[in-house]
Amino acid sequence: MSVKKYIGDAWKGAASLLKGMRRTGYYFTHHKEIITQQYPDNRNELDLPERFKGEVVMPHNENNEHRCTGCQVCELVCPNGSIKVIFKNDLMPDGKKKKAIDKLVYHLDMCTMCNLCVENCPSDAIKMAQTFEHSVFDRNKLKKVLNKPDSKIMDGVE
Amino acid sequence: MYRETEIIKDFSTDGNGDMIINVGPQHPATHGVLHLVITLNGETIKKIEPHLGYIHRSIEKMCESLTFRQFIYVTSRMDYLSAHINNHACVLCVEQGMEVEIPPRAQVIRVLMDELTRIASHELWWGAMAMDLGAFTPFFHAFREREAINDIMEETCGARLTMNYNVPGGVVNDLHPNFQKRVKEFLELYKRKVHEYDELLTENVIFINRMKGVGVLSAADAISYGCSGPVARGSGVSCDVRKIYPYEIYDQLAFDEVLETDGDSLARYKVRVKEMNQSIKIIEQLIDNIPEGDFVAKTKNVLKLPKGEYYQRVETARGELGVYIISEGSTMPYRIKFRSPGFSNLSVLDKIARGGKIADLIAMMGTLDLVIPDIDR
Amino acid sequence: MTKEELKLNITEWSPASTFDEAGQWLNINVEANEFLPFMQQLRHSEALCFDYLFCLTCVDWKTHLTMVYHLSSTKFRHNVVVKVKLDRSKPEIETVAHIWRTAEFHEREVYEMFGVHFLNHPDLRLLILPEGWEGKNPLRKDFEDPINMIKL
Amino acid sequence: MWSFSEIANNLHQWLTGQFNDTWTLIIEMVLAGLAVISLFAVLGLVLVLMERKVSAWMQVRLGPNRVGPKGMFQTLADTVKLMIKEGVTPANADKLMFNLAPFLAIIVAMLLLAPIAFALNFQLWDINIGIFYIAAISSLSVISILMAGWASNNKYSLLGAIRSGAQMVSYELSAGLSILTIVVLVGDLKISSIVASQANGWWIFKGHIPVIIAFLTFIVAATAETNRAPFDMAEAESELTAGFHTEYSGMKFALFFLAEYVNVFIVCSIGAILFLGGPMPLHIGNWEGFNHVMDYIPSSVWFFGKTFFLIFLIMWVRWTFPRLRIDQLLNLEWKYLLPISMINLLLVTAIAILKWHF
Amino acid sequence: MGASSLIVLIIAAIAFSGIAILISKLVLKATVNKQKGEPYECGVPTQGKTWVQLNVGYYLFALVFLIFDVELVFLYPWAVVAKSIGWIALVEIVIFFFILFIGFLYAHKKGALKWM
Repeated sequence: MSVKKYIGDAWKGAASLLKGMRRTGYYFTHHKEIITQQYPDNRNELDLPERFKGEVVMPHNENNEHRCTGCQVCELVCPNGSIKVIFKNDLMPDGKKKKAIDKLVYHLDMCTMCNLCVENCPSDAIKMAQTFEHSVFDRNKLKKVLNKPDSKIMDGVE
Repeated sequence: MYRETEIIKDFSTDGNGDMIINVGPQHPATHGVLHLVITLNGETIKKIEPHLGYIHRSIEKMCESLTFRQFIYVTSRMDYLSAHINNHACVLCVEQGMEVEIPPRAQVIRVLMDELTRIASHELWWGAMAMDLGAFTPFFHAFREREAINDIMEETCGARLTMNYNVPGGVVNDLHPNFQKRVKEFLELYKRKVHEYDELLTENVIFINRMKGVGVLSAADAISYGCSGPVARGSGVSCDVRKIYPYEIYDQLAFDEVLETDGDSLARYKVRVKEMNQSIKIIEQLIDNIPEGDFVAKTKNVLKLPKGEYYQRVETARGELGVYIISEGSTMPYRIKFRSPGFSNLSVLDKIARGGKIADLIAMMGTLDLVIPDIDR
Repeated sequence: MTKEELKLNITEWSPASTFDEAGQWLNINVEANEFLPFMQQLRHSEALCFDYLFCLTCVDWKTHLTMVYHLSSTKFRHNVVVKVKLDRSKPEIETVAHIWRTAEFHEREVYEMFGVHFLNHPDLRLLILPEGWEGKNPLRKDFEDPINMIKL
Repeated sequence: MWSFSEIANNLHQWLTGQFNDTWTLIIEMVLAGLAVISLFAVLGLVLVLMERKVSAWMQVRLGPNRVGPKGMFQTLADTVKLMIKEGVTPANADKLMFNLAPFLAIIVAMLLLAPIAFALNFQLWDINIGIFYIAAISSLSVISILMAGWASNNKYSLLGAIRSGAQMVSYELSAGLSILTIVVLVGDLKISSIVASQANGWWIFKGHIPVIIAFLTFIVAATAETNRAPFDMAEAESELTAGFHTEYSGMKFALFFLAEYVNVFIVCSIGAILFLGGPMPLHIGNWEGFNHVMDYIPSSVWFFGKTFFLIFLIMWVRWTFPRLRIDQLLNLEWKYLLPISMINLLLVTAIAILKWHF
Repeated sequence: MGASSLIVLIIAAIAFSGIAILISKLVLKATVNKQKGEPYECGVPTQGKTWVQLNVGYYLFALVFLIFDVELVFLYPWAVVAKSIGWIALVEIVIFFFILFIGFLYAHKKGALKWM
């Protein structure tokens, strides 16, 4: 190893190190480059894109009515079996019995947000919500019933 | 999980200074639950034995009971860093049997998303590898750019990591109106920041010394061990599926297959860094030329693949992913096999790590870019 | 080489093998007893040079098992699929781990998932399944796991 | 102008007026003990916070900002957390050694405080072999690491301890040689005379390029001596999970942590004393007005300012570079630093004999 | 304060760490279980002995260091008086370093400075 090469190596190495230090030094002094978001503080300003897939929800109107007919397409199409439809028999005004959903059970813990249920729903009864704070202490709390208690099917939805 | 009796029989520490040490499943450098049983002499590695299966979900078995529309979404969880490309392989394989014309717009969208995913994956790899080597700062800098990609993904696909954007025949929904603007912003950001990567790592003398000549993999070994992706290309094996067996519109695009001939960790590192630039090149070509038209082809609601065998290979961020579907003519695959790049790339670890130091192992694992769910499937 | 050329070449030195051209690649059915020399010829023949084993798997057809080898050549870029029928009750086949090193891990995977015994394999042990795994091989069609499997 | 030394003198006079000699001594000892303990605690808190803020700003983050104004009390919260954690002793560990090691680490760090000049004429013990004392005591700190690593009965710890053994003994050489350059120039080992010799200018300015080289060597060696990245072989969290203190938890871990930071402070203060004049203010030639203004700043401020500047330098290095491999680390020492500092010492000797320095 | 400060410092160090550990002992009630006593090895029980005979390479480093460190100690008194002695001191130390350097080269050639 010649002396020239030895010194050259040492110098080149030191120069490359100084370059890296210049870069970090730049960020140390330029606080405007900081990209951190103060998450729980900025909850109100957070805007999630409208396509964000957070969880499956079933919209209800003001009369506590939903659009689910209980056709079970979502249950069939789900890759993970995270939707279960439980039926009951509604008594219609004319005395006939009509099949309607009792509970639409949704297992958020099994859901992969693939959107297949929403796409395949013939009556647009379910949609994806823009929520993302799903953490709970008990896994059972992730098992959700989508239709509200005593809710009914909307008129005109077949 | 481990074979206690066997190992103690084989390598009892009878005064030769050998030490059996477990790296993983809970180790900061394995990035997942990879378990390596390492025989050490001093600091020198004598043997590495991977033990897998900590997160094996048997996706192949799961897919046998899912329809052709459903099984695609399970595969996002294999190599979660290139989830979109996994899905892409699956839909391509299904489309082979469907004989359906994919609209050009859908093809371009898919390729754009593929390349964005590839950049995001390499970005994460870059940061995580630097962190393994002890430099923490690059990790955060890499995440800054990766976050921009994730935001684009979130806006268009509705999710940040496992996008589930592909469906047989095209993509789920059209591009977001903001897409082009956002991607251009990202390109600008990337170009402004990319020289920092060189300053922080690529030119750093410590980094070069850590990587150079470490874990040398010869071209013949790379082929024999079935390596693919940047691992094989670092050894000078031309294996880019996008070039050799082009799918979608890759044959119409101008980009180079990055090849390095040294076969050491530094070569693998350089391949990935240059690959990011190639992906940028592809995105630049496409972003202003997205054709108008449908984003999804009309397909039957219930998909049935004709009886036969279908194999589709794509280039993920880690290498060649193969999807092998055997259909019996029903709505579900009879048997499905995923040839994951990580599995073959992992098998080479023992070969290249022998004789190296334990610190070299970190560099090698970093440049092999192991994603454990991809290996375990 | 095209499918036809490959077929001609292979028929020359292995007349017993049968072909199936339905898929995108040439499928060759080989008997288990002449499997190893066949594979060696594929790998070492100058004109074929199948040096890249990119997929190795097994299919359970309920009556028998089929080993499927997807081979490719990095030199000529042609592909071929080799299939070997195995007895389901006592599946045994010669290993190819010394021809293509990647087969070592893939064969270990097939060994635990399908129960295929690879003769002369350098290190045939469980890779993915936990030590002391008892019971059936998970990827066989008759495998049921009442606890972990989700039935739709 | 008030200064530490005046306060100390006044206190001493007041105490001698009140009590007899023995009691004065005892009270002074207690006060000194309390002072160093509080210095220790404050240093730990401040340095950890500083490290976290520096690293955050370099990594385009904000850093701790929740506990207290601007996250000032974050380290206090961390301390409380570490305090209420259980200190587990592994079942197969060598219990005596295992529990003794953190004490030893703290004792070594504490002993090193003795000859440091925190202000002009303010030292606990102005020993006449001050520099030699520091070199001797600081080499003890490797023993605590070796003890901790070996006693843990953990393979990672053992590897970390052995690595750190080889590393620290190696770097002691170039650290010693770079210290010697100043000793040659001053001709005394006493800290106070080293400080006094820089009244007309700091050695880094007075001593030409060789002293600057010695200074850089010292910084590198000091980083390695204190086991900090990029020389943190003993911890190397991505290779050895946590190295020699893998098995330590709770307060015992906190003591190692604290000792590390105090060691950083000590080597930086030694660097400041040797090369940057310690508590001496900055004087430039004949600029009377400027020198006067500089004199007005208390000497302790000068000392802490210089020390913290060096600490910042070490942190800057830590958060920029990847870790070296152990053989490269030793190569750097034996192939580069040691020959360079040996030749450098000869050059400095020539300069000193020729009286070329200012 | 003089040499008595050493006693103060040692007592302060022991008191400081002792009190800190004592407080943490008092604050919490430790539970006992078997897993806690196991050494951490990434969540897998340790295999084989930890205290094995290590490679002699580690020992060589210590030996080489010992030689150099003793020489370094000799340098301290020299450094103090070097300036007053003058050129003789420089000549002397060059000879000293030369001998040391030959030893260093020998160790290097023998591979003692190669990490095993």
